[in-house]
Amino acid sequence: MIQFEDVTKDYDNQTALRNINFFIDKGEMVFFTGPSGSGKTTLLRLIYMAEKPDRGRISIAGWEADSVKESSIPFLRRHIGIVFQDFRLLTHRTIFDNVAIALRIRGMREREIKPKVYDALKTVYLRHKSDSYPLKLSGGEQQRVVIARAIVADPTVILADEPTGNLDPDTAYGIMKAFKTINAKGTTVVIATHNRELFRDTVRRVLHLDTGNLVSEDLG
Amino acid sequence: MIQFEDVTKDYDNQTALRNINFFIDKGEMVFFTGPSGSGKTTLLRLIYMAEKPDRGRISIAGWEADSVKESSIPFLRRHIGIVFQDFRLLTHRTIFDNVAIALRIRGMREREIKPKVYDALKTVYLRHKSDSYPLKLSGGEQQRVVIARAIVADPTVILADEPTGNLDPDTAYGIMKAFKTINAKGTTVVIATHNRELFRDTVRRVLHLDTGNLVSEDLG
Amino acid sequence: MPLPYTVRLAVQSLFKEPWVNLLSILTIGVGLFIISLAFLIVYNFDMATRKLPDKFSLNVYLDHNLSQERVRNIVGAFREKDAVYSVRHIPKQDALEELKNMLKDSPFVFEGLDDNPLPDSLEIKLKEKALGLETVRALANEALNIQGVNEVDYGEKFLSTIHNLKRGLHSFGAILIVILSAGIIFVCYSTVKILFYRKMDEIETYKLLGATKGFIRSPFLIEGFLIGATGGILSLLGVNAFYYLSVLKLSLSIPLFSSIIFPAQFFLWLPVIGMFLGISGAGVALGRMKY
Amino acid sequence: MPLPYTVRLAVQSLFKEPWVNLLSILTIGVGLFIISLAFLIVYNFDMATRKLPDKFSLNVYLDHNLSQERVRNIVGAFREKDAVYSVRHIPKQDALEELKNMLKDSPFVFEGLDDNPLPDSLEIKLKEKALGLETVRALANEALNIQGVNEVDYGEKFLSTIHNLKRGLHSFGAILIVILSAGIIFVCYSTVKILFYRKMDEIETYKLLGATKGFIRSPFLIEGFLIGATGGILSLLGVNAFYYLSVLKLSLSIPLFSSIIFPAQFFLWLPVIGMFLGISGAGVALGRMKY
Ligand SMILES: Nc1ncnc2c1ncn2[C@@H]1O[C@H](COP(=O)(O)OP(=O)(O)OP(=O)(O)O)[C@@H](O)[C@H]1O
Ligand SMILES: Nc1ncnc2c1ncn2[C@@H]1O[C@H](COP(=O)(O)OP(=O)(O)OP(=O)(O)O)[C@@H](O)[C@H]1O
Ligand SMILES: [Mg+2]
Ligand SMILES: [Mg+2]
Repeated sequence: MIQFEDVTKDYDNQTALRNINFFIDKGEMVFFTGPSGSGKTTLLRLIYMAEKPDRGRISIAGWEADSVKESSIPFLRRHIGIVFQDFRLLTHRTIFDNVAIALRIRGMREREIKPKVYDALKTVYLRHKSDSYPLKLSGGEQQRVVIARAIVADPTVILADEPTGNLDPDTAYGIMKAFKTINAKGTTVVIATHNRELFRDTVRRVLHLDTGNLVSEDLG
Repeated sequence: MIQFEDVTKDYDNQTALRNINFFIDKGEMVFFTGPSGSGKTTLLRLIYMAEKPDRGRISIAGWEADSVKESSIPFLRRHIGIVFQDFRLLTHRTIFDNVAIALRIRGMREREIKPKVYDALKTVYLRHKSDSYPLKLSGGEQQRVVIARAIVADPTVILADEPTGNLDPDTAYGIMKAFKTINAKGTTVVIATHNRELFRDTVRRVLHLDTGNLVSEDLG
Repeated sequence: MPLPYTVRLAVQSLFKEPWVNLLSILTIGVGLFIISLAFLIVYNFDMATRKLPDKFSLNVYLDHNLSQERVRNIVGAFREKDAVYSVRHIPKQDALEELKNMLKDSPFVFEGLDDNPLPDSLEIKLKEKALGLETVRALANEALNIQGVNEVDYGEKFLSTIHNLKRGLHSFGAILIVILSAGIIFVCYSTVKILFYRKMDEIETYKLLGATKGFIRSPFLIEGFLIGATGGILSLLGVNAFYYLSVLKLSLSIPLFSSIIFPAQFFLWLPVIGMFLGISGAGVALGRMKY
Repeated sequence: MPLPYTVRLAVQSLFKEPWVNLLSILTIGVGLFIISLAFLIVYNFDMATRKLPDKFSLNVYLDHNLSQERVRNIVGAFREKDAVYSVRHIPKQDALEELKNMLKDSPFVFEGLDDNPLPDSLEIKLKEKALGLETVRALANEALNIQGVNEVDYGEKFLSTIHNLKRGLHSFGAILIVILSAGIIFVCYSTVKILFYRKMDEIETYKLLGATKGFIRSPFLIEGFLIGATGGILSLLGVNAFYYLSVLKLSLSIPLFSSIIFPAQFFLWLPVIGMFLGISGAGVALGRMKY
């Protein structure tokens, strides 16, 4: 499903990832963890091809990073639901529209969009906020809208970057339960986080990053 | 220093805070905690007078919320260092400028600004990123810039809203140590968070909010 | 590409960014309005000078006492020339009448006059296309070589002034139209750029969510189209207002204005031109944008 | 309020938002340029008609065979009138010479002429301020009542056309200047609004960090000032380019252009005017903005 072979990514004056190797199978639930600035977000950006690797091979569900055409990247991304660390909500659109945009981009008809959006909002306990605007929500509520947008289109892969940074333990637990349910249906789930509570009592793989290196892997 | 008497704050269609009473003395370190949407950010916004209470009395270092003139609010805010939950970094300015703006607004001369900014950046382990831009930093690095901007002007009060949401435990510990050092020098520190690790082994007060109500207080 | 949704996006955006859009629409409207005025001036000048052949004539004075026969020959010779539209023979009696008529305010001039001192003359009108300064000058020289022709008279100075004015106006109009059209394209271009930069963040989000280039671009093209077309309609209204105010109202006090010709059928193209310029601007701006 | 830093902010912002600013500067430049052209046309027309008194004259034809004494009296009567600038007596011999000169292409007109059939006449020039249609008409009527005056002749039609054209041009120019000035203020206004809205977020951050209104507003005022001034300088360059191109170059082929008067001292005010309009626009925009 997701394969990294000797991947290195450099920014202007620093190496963000160095010789990374791993393989994530379809239906797995994987956590990436590591200190601030260790390269977790960069790794996820490589997966949804917002960045190109400087060296090495990346293969995502059959698409190769070094041969993929610019014009087919949108279609790759339609298989992926992303929880961005910096939210990326559209501030001038309602919560409903913010979630619906993921379906509209795919050309879905309005009639089918409505029930799906309300379902996703219910999963993150925000059904009652659907007519509100992002800047009128609390930090944790905004984060949950991002999660709803990531899951609404039933993607093949979910990439969640620090999805509970603004959530209290109880809410975080609810969100994790939802991810597990989705994972149980066959969706691959990849989560970058430093909240150890999230994976303390879960059957999963944890990969540890430190300043760009994959330092250890922990199964349990 | 900070006094709330029967404070109620309503938004369009919901009550964010209900009959809140508390007093924070000069030099205290206080934590507000509570689930997502319980009103922590709203409470801090009332302190720095970005919102007015609908009922009740708020007094901040002698300024009364219901009688303060619009034109003197800037001078109140110059006594407060704020860590915003949504960062509020200036994306088109360097990290240095982002921190320096807090001093420039106060009319400080460039010659004095430089050493102070570098000091603050050192405190959050980001001295080496001073010429970078916010969007080139990782989420945790951005959050630390916000913290540096809040402490750079030696404010009388520091208000930190979820200051470690994007930080790994080790970095979070370092930041908390810095807050404690500053607090020890007499600065009042108010932190809103749901990361219980932050205050587990600290001498402090913890106030619990739930859906707008102050439900319990915990000293230790 | 789900067109209806992108159209909705474009229209919403028009109303969400009222200032940029109003600014662009007004600028385009005024630009096209000024182009129209320039066109109106050039057009009217052309129309006015097109009637010139009716008014312009070459006067050929014949020798005294030519035979009827000879006069008829000379008339015939002129009629055969390519540039000539009509030849009128003015007998000297008629010429005297005309002169008396012209000087009727001072009839005393003719008080002592017994004999008709005037010669026969020919009034030659030219075809429109032959009304250049060179052609007329050549014709005059030819005429002087015909036996029996005494003198040829034509408004050389008048003709060359008209000629030069026409040339000047034409180049002036052309320059104005080119500059302002470029200006309008630039306005659309920078409007789209402004809107685009302002939405950079939103666009990046769309892209990361899997939107195609078409989905992202079409709202901007539609916006350029709408801005250009609205500007064009505005200038059409402006031109019509100008027509009713100045041509119809002002002509009451200033008769000169009443002779202005208003080619309505040309101005109906203004919205189409605006639309075209709007899309061009947007297209150029999008083409040069990396995303 | 630390002025140097806000100035730096304003200048930086000018370069960070090149498209809005370029758009505004060009629009203002073109607007002021067109205002200048309108002014140039009105000004030149006024200057041309100011020379009119030299060219315009009232011709008074006297009765035949008046005594020298009587003629001198009549001349004196005219000289006393307020509106009259000068009176020239043209003896009938001179008039005949003049007529012969005018008709020198057809000398045969005078072939049979023994006697001078012309009367004495007076050529009356008027003072500039008296050159209205009504004044002239009144004077002509008065003149006809003087004994010994036979006929009065003046270019009524010419005078009224000039008069009307002048009125039309003046109102046209005034309307154009008012509309375009309002347009320029609007451009500055909406530019500042655009920049302001785009920076809304940044401004909110400044405010939350403790910035005063002055700190936030001054960069916008400075920007309005710079945009307006730059637009003004641009239009000044444009006017000068226009002058050198059309007046100096075109006048070689079209002599009409060489008589254009170019009041350079007025145009030097363009940058100041632009600056003033720019600050006004920014001020209005800021005044109406809540933050
Ligand atoms: N666009 C960029 N240009 C330059 N450097 C970058 C860029 N993006 C990230 N970096 C740098 O690369 C390193 C890794 O960043 P990344 O965002 O992957 O870290 P992270 O593990 O997600 O950290 P965090 O937990 O704080 O979000 C950081 O030091 C960061 O400053
Ligand atoms: N500007 C606003 N307009 C309307 N409702 C608002 C506004 N700001 C906050 N709210 C609502 O008020 C409630 C309290 O919000 P607040 O931001 O204070 O919560 P919080 O405790 O900071 O939550 P979190 O931990 O998720 O940041 C939330 O339900 C939120 O939706
Ligand atoms: Mg990250
Ligand atoms: Mg909050």
